[in-house]
Amino acid sequence: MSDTAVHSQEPQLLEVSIGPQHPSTHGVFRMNVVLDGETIVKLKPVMGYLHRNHEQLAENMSYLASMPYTDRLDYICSMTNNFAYAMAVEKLAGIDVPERAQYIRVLMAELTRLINHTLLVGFLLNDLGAFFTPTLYAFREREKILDFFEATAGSRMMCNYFRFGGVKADLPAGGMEQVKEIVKNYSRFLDEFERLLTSNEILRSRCQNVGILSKELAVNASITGPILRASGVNYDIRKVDKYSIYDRFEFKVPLGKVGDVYDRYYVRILEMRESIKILQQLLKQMPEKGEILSAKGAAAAKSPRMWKPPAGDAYGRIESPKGELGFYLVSDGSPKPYRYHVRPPSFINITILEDMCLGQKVADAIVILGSVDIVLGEVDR
Amino acid sequence: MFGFGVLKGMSVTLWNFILSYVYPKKGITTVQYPEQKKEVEERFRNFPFLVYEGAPDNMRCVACDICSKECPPKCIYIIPEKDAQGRVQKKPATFDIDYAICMNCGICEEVCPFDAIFMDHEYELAEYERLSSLLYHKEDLLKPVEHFAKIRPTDYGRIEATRAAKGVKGRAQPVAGAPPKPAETQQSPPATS
Amino acid sequence: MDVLHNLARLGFFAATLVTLAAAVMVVTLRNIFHCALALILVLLGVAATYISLKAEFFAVIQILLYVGAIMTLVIFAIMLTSRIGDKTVLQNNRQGLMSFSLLALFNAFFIGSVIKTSWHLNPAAMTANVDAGVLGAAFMNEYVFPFEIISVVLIVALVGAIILGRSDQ
Amino acid sequence: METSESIFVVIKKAILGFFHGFLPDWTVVIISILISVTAIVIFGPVTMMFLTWLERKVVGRIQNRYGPNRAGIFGLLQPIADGVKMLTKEDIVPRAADKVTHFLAPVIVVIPALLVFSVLPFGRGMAAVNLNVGLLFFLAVSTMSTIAIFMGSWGSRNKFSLLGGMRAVAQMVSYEIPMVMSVVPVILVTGSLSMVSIVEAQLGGKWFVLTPWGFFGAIVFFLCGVAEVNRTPFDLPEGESEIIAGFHTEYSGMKFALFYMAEFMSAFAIAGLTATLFFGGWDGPLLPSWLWFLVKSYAMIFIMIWFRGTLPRFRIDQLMGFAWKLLLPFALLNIFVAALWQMLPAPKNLIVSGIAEAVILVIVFFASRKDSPKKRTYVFAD
Repeated sequence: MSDTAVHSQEPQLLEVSIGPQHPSTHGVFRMNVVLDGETIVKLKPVMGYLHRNHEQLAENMSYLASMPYTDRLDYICSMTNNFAYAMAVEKLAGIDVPERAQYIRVLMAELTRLINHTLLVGFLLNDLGAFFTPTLYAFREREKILDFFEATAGSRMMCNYFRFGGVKADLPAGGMEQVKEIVKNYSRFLDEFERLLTSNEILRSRCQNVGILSKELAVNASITGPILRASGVNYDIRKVDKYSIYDRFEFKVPLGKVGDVYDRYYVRILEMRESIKILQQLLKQMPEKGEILSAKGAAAAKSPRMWKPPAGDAYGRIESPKGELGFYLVSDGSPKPYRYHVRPPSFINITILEDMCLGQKVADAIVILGSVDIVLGEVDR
Repeated sequence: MFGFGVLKGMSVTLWNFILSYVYPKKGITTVQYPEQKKEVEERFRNFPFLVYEGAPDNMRCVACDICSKECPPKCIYIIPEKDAQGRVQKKPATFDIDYAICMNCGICEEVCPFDAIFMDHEYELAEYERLSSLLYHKEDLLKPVEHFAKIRPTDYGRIEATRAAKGVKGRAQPVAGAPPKPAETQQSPPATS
Repeated sequence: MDVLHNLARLGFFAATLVTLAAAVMVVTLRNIFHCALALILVLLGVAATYISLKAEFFAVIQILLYVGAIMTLVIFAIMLTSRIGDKTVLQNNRQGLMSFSLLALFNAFFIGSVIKTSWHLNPAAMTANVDAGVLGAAFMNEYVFPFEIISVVLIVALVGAIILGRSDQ
Repeated sequence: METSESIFVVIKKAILGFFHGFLPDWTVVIISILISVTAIVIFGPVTMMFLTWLERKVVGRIQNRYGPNRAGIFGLLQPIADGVKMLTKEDIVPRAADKVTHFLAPVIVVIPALLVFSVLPFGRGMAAVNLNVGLLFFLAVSTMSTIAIFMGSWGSRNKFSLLGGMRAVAQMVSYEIPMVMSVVPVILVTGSLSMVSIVEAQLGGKWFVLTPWGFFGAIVFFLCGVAEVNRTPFDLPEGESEIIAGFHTEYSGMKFALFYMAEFMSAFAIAGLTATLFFGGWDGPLLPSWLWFLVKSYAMIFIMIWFRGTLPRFRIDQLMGFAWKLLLPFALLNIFVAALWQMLPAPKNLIVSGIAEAVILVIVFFASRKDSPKKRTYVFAD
């Protein structure tokens, strides 16, 4: 037993280790839970099973070479990981991004948000005990977006699509039509999804008033993303930073009132609807043609090992589907970053797991974990 | 009242159940893999291959070692050919890619100044043994440029156009005579990596 | 049909034997969970005895109440009570011999009196088909008062259990 | 028509007649018993195999998939392939397990699942035993599976198994009560506990489900039945997302298959019982009686699978609340409505009991409003 194991004191308590090989820990994650009957009296998350040395690896290779590695952080939303990393490097080296590339970036980021939230709802329902139906409906729709990613970036999940100062390639012929089709059908799919789920009494009674996260705790624990907004804090980096071209779109930030699992579920559904609004505006505004990679960026992409940003540091952050995803880079003027740090939203959001789970049933802990939306690739890095 | 939401959800599943029979095109998303295969997109990238023109001996690669140094997981291993005097030739003697390590990022293709390495569409590469059978040697990697033209016609057209503009015609003559590209000033391989 | 009759008798004796054997197991097995399982076997054996005496209704009620409800709760209690199921308990002590001889004496006396008593057999009752309907009617007409008293007692027990169970307040 | 109607009865009689020629009487009785037993022992596992296929197929279609379609035509041989796989798997017994209990549990769990088939009337004259307490027998025997689940969960010395076992028992004890209560109206109206006479009381389309009390009684009974056999949305004892596989976490190979078999056979038994009690059993026009029984049972099975394809799982306290706060009062009031129905003369009773049922529904609606989850509103910030 490692030193992180929880030792129960009283004989009545049952000590259970949920994970790392457990059907619903979303990867190799372990929760050491002490149960009184089925009620949780203590919970300790154990992480690190999937640690891959991401930051140290990045400090030993060129800036661009860690771009494909960022795909593998949160492997569901590789596009937004690319986005945040590219932003950090652009800030560091002072690279501008051409107009059309900005639009493509936001397009990819919002499509990624759709993928992530749809999948999350599917997996959450799996944790709730539904027999894969919502998950497979989510996969069905995600497939269409992944097809578009494949046509554009060349890969379905590990896109490696963003470059410093733009993106790797322009949309393919017919790509625009593909996106328009996706955006047009997505809200119809969301309606179907909601008909299946939102009014379902079992889902509601399983989710409402479960795992309540108070506003104060959420802010103190530096929680970000939909979880924070479900607790009623109006903080969305797309609105706060107005990075990229998010100031050109009209969209709202849905906020929950209670901060329980149901709010976290529904805020995500509403965010998807807002994302669809952004995409609709974006498709109207997007310039037909244009540069997709600035000249400075092209130089960096053509010979990454030779490319040296000026010495200094930069922190680039975006509102990834899971929360604030930030990359902090320190450059000493060499082709490799001196310090490379990731602020992974999953990892920071998982820290409040015990606070949300105490006093709940063991079945709730699984659901709460599902509603936090972690990807172990990002938690353990 | 308890139950109507459940019934609503059940109507959705029933609808999908019926749809899968009456209109399988929309109601069923399965691709029955070994018989049916999904068309991969043109830009789909999986594992790299080497391009040759005409005969396998006439490969574009000049063993400049850029790809092997840029490769993030360092899965490419190159030894240039040497002539009898021990002088380095612009041709690889050994060109190995460990497909077990390669992570399909496509950076080798992007950085190659000689358009010699491209990402393939081949994805059925399952092997029973993972050490030697996934280590692809030069002979396994070499494919004709026509193969590239077939799988990625758009990219082929674009690349051939730029090559023609720069006056590079295959590799009948060593590329040393070709005018350097704009970015090539930075590309001379450094002594240290 | 004689053979069938004998087979039925054989069934009766087999059920009795199983019941007795399981009863011995209840008091001799070390693990309390195993004891509970043996007790279930006892109750099932009794139910089988009922069936061989053509009292299907009682047999079924026996299974429904004793096996289905009471023993389930007993096992539940065993599992909930500080892992008592994990322990092996030595069930006999030094007074075994004395209690055994006392019991044997009592049983000899008891069996002797059973054999010596001349039982008044009512032939009508032997052949009467007592099914659920007759029983129900009897409960609701003739024996309605004791039936209701039992109900009151049960409700008192229920309320008491709930009050005892609310220990945290 | 006539031969297809009673084909199984005729076959059995023919076999018996054949043996009657040269064997003594008592052997014929034993052979008759053996034939019935063999029929059930074959029917149970075959049903289970078919149900596994059916479930995977239906859930697959619900999820826009084909379901199994590789082994044989329509994948019908899939259960056999699964069986071969199960048989060849390693039989793992945890080191700390209580060997005897661990071994006995999967064996015992199958027994009640097979026993309950003996009182189900599969068709006209096709009940293996026409027990005059058939219904009670069914309920009593099906409670015994709890013991087996308990043995399995305790015997494997696994905390998840233990949690699953505790859940199973709490659930089964709770759902037994509304289940029995929802059956009482049927007994009240037919005045018999025998399955055969319950079906006979419904002959000619007078199915109980068409009466006000029968309709709601059927719903309550079916829901309790689904809970009894641990199927979604009441599959807490084996809730795979929470406690891995519940009481059969530590079972593999054929032992696991036996648990699986028991679950599916009891599911079919519950479906058959619902059909018998409320949907007229084997009663129906044109088709032979046994076919009607199968059609009705499979309709119930389809609903179970449909539940599985749609619904998430309850939590343990909600499960208890559902049984004690909703189903039990409802079942109790339903007895009252059935009594009204039985007491009043024919045309009046439909109206009166219909009104009574409606009043009960309204009461339940208002009573459950406090507990039932709310719709929420959300703020949209800029």
